[in-house]
Amino acid sequence: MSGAELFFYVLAVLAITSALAMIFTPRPVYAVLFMVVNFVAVALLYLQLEAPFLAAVQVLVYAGAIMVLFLFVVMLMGPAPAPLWEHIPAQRPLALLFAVGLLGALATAIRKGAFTPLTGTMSSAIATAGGQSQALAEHLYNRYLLPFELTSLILLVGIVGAVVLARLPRQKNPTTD
Amino acid sequence: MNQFGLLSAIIFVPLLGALGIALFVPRNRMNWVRGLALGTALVDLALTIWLVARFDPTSADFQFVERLPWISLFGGNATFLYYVGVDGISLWLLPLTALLTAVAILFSWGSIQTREREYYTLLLVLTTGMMGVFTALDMFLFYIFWEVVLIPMYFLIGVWGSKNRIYATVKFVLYTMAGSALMLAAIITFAWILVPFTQQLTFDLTVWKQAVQSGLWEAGVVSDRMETLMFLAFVLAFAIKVPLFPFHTWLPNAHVEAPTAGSVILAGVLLKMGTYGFVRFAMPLFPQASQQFAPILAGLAIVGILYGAAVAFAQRDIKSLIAYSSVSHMGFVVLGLAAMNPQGVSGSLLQMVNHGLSTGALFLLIGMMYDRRHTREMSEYGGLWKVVPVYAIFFLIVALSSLGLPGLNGFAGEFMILIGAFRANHWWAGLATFGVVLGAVYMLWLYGNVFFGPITKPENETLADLNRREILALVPLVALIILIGVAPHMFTEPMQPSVARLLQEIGGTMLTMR
Amino acid sequence: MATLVWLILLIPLAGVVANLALAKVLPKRTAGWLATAAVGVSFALAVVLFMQARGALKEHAFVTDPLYTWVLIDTLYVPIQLLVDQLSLLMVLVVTGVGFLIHVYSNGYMAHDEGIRRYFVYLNLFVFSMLLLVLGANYVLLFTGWELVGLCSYLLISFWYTDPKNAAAGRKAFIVNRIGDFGFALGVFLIWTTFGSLVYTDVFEAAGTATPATLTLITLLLFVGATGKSAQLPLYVWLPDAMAGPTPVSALIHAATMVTAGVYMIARSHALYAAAPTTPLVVATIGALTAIFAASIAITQLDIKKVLAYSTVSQLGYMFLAVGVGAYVSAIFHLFTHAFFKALLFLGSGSVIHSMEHAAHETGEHIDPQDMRHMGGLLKRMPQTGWTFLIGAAALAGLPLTSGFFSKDEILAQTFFGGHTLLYIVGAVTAFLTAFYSFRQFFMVFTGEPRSKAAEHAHESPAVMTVPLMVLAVFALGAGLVFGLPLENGAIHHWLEPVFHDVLEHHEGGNPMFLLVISSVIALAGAGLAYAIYVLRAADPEALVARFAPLYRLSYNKFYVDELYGALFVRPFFALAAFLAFVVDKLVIDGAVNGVATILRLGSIVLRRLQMGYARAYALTMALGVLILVAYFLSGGF
Amino acid sequence: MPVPVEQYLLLGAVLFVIGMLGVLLRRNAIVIFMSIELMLNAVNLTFVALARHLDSLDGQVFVFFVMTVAAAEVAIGLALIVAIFRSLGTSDVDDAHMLRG
Repeated sequence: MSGAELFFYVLAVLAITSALAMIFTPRPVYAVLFMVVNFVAVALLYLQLEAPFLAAVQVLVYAGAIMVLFLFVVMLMGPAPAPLWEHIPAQRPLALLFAVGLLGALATAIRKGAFTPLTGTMSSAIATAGGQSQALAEHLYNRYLLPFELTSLILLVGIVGAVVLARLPRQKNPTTD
Repeated sequence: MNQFGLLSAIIFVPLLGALGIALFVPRNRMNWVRGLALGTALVDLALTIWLVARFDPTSADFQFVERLPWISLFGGNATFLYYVGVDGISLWLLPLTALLTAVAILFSWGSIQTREREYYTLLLVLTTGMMGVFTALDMFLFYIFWEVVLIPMYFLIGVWGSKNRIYATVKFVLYTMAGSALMLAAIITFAWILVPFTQQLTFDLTVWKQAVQSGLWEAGVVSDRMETLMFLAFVLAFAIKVPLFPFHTWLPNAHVEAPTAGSVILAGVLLKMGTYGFVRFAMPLFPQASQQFAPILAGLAIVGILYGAAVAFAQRDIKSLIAYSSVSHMGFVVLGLAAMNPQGVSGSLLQMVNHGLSTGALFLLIGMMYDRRHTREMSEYGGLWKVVPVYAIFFLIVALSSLGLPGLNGFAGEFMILIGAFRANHWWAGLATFGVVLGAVYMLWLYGNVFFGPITKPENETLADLNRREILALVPLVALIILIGVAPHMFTEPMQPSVARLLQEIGGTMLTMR
Repeated sequence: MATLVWLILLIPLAGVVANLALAKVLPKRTAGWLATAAVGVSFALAVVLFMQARGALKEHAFVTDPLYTWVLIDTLYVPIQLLVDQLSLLMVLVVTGVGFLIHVYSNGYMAHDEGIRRYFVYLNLFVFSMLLLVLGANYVLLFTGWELVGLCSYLLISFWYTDPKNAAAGRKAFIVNRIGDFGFALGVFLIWTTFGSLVYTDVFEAAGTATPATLTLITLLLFVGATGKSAQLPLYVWLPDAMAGPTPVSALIHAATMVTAGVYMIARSHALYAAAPTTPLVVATIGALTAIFAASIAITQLDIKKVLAYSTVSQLGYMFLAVGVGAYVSAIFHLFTHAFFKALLFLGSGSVIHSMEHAAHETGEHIDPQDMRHMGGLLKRMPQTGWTFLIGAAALAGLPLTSGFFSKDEILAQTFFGGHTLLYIVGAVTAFLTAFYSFRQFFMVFTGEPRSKAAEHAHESPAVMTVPLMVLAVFALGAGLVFGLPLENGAIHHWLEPVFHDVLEHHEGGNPMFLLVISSVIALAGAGLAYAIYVLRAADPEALVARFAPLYRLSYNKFYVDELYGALFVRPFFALAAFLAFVVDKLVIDGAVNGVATILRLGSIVLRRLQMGYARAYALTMALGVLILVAYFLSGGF
Repeated sequence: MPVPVEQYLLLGAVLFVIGMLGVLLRRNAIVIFMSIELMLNAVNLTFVALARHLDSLDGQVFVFFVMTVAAAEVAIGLALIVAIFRSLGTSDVDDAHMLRG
């Protein structure tokens, strides 16, 4: 087993374990923390996949900013003991069944896909651009300029939406007394 | 000829006006809303009149054509065009639409008090939809406009209507949609069938017609049954809109519940979309099928003529009576089309305009009285002539036009239709002519009950006669009613080349008799 | 000449427009004189035209150039153009001449009516429409005038609209006419498909080319229209009710002009009728039957106008008898004289009603001013009206040397010599009844003692009403002598000869004098019988009524035809309409539509159970969907 | 020896299915939301892996966009959850079932 493989398997086990823990822990705060673990593991895998920029963004945005948001909300709402019973008929068995089925289907699909073994590292574009992040940047600012700019709009709308939704309802008649 | 984009202006000026009203008029400036709405309609009317003035009456081709690629999918293998144009068949429907819109808006000034901004916005959007329907030459574009018309009408009836408005408007929309969904299926099927010939998915009406003319149906690519089914899908959509017996029951509900302007537009323009669809699409695209089904259509039309008239007579609600009279009158239009000869088709095209004017004016008049008395029951009136003589005279002229008195427009259209129908089949005309008799029965019944006799209700003794604004709304309609009646040739002449080409395309009775 | 014709036609229309436009400016009385002036000018121009045309029209009819094209679609060509020939010119003279007199008269009769302006607008519109009817050079213009006069008739019958009975009478007139027009329109359509044109000259030239069956059908269909407009069996029922209108209207529209349009139409289309094999006999038979039928009703009526109404129906029957037997000139001659004496009688009765009304108002009596039982002895109180009425009655009765005598006798003679003996006998019996009821009317109204206070206090109408009576009386008395002599060869025959030269036949071998004597005897006998019963009281009318009670009731109730039509057509139609509206439409057709909706709703009641409202349950379904999609792609389905 | 791309894809699939299970089984709105994030991440992983495999940066660009959208989505989503919590007083998604047919 090579170092790369070892690295991968350790992280894979970590990611899967933390994911399972996340969905099964009864307390939302733990769930958030397990999720951070999961995201960091995935970020490390990005590094291995020669995507250092994305790895950094993953850690910064997801594990950093977004998780903090989640934590805030969890704290705001306080502990909510989840009932253990399931009242939608057959929800649990069917969910498991579908999950297993989907996993099987996806695995079969991956098996069937004839992937030629990797030859080396990502080459051409990176070489000409002088580095991984530079290459990504060039890609983003040339070919994907318009979608990139549109994301700013999405974020803006997101901000406005969040403000509007989270704001307390306006008083009906603030001046009457 | 097309560089000015006149048609686009006609189609989209109302939409611009609607945007202006919806977005830019400040609150509490309802006078601006009304003024802007009327101004927009008048500009549109002026544009349509300019269109008529510049129309070349000797040409059978589409004029003022604008043809631009609009949506291109699958690497150019599917094209949707922005393709509009006018020929003799659609020519008069544009000024009719613009005029009725303007009149409806002018009337609404005194009648609509709630949510005026939304009301006028919807009316103008509706106008854009109707103009689009009458000019679109790309089937997909046509379908879009066809459905666009439904939405404002849905709200106009549903929001500003009277007691049973929700039932009426839902029925109207669902019934129409049921038909047009089938039409959409037929449109897409047609486009698919053409793919092997055109190498792409196209909705261009001229391409479709060329394909039909060069023997699409004879080529054996589709079975006769398929052709028939597609034809029937088109016909059903149009028959519901006309409405042809027995698909008419949405009409009385919609008319009775709609606000006056809604009724005016509904009767005056929307119904014509159905007959226009027949003559523009169903007939030239399916020549054999339309020949084959002409007797059935004529039969339904005749049943509708007689049935509508008889049922109208039994109504006690004035709007309901006029609604059923529309069933009867639109039956004449379909009959003329089914006759498939120049007289019948020209008569139908003229009668579409006539019915728009007469029935539009009738609904307007009823709306004026409704605003005063808030009832549509015939028994609530009686002896009105004494109180409101000017109103009575207007009503008389319009009622006479509706019952087909010579010298007024209704006669001109009915005469051509009936003579065309007679040429096609003596029995058709024989039965349909009896509908003219019944037309006099229910119209005079209505007129007598409302205007003659003693005044039975004390409320009626103090009614105010028409004011200047109302007279202003009625005068153009009545003037046209008389003008078309006295000189219909002015209006039928520009149609002739297009009608001739249409008949050539469908293989109708074209040759002169002797 | 063309300008003149157009002016004659359009000046009455200008009168309509002027009166409408100046409604706010002109005083009401002036409106009447304006309308009168319009018709007067029209009449004067018609006289000028007549003078000009006398020489010019000898051979050919004069057709104006088309003013414009009414419609031109493929082979359907209808120009707006007028036809002047001896026939239409004669009609124009009658319409404008009698029309003018009646306009003058109306100024007196309607002086105190608040609707006088409306009245004269209608009247002018009527004159225009009638002129269009007679002058139009094709069947569409004829039909246009035909329907427009019907409209005016409708408006004028229901002129006093506050009484629902008048409104109903107007409606009845219009609808019954429409039923006739239904046939007429089909006839016009058939003419077009047969001959390819609607213009008179084209059609008549080609008349011989059509098959006899087609011609029969065409002429019968046109005749259906004529039975409506000219009140023949079985569509005459509207005319008696039409008396609800003002009396001058009855004189102008429902006696002198409009109702004769059917006769004019057949005379105009004589080329078709002469060529059609069976129709003339049908026309003649219907005419004769109508004549005797209406006369038998007229003898028992008590309403002064109803008597005249039925007599009009009866006289129109004579005219149809005449055109039926091919005596077109005689028919037009009778139309011509009838216009004078019947207008005279109606105006005279109007004068009586007018003064009875005023008198009843003064004396405070509540009586029907039209009921002859309340009259009597009016000759002394209203001498001008009375004597002119007598002249009219004599002409109607056909007393020798009056105008009616010549024209009616000519019809009977032509019938007899045409070999239609049976029809002749019917006509002769009718003549007897006519003489009887016209003098019965005269005696009941004008002689004996007044039978009410109102009749005692009645006094003569103003000159504006009596002068037209005198003018008409002159014509009613002298028109036959001046235009009808020598027999069958008088001025009117010469005048009309060019129009009918193709169908004119002279019956040889009979002696008209012999028939003339018979006619005179019949007329005098009828008048004498009336004199005996109503003046000499040789037999008590009441006793006669009692003896022939069933017959009397039948006649008095107009053979229950209105009731019969009500039971056969009107009420079934009401019931059918209600059935269609409330059962077929609401329950069956709309029921089917709503039924579809109901079925869908029921289905949705079942299906909506699937919507549990739990987002996770929906997510589960989505998962299933994803699974299925993946599995589908995996199995190589795409 | 580098790890075969199949392994990465398989890992992505497993994480995706776990996320799906979380959505289907949990009732706490926040946990469900986190599970959705997990699913997005799983897909991101496959994108990156395939980008590497195909020697193309487009996959990475997609991941970048997914992250941006996810960020916006989290902001809105959490705001919605808070709003629902305010009005219903619960974060249990099964308590919001007014759309029941």
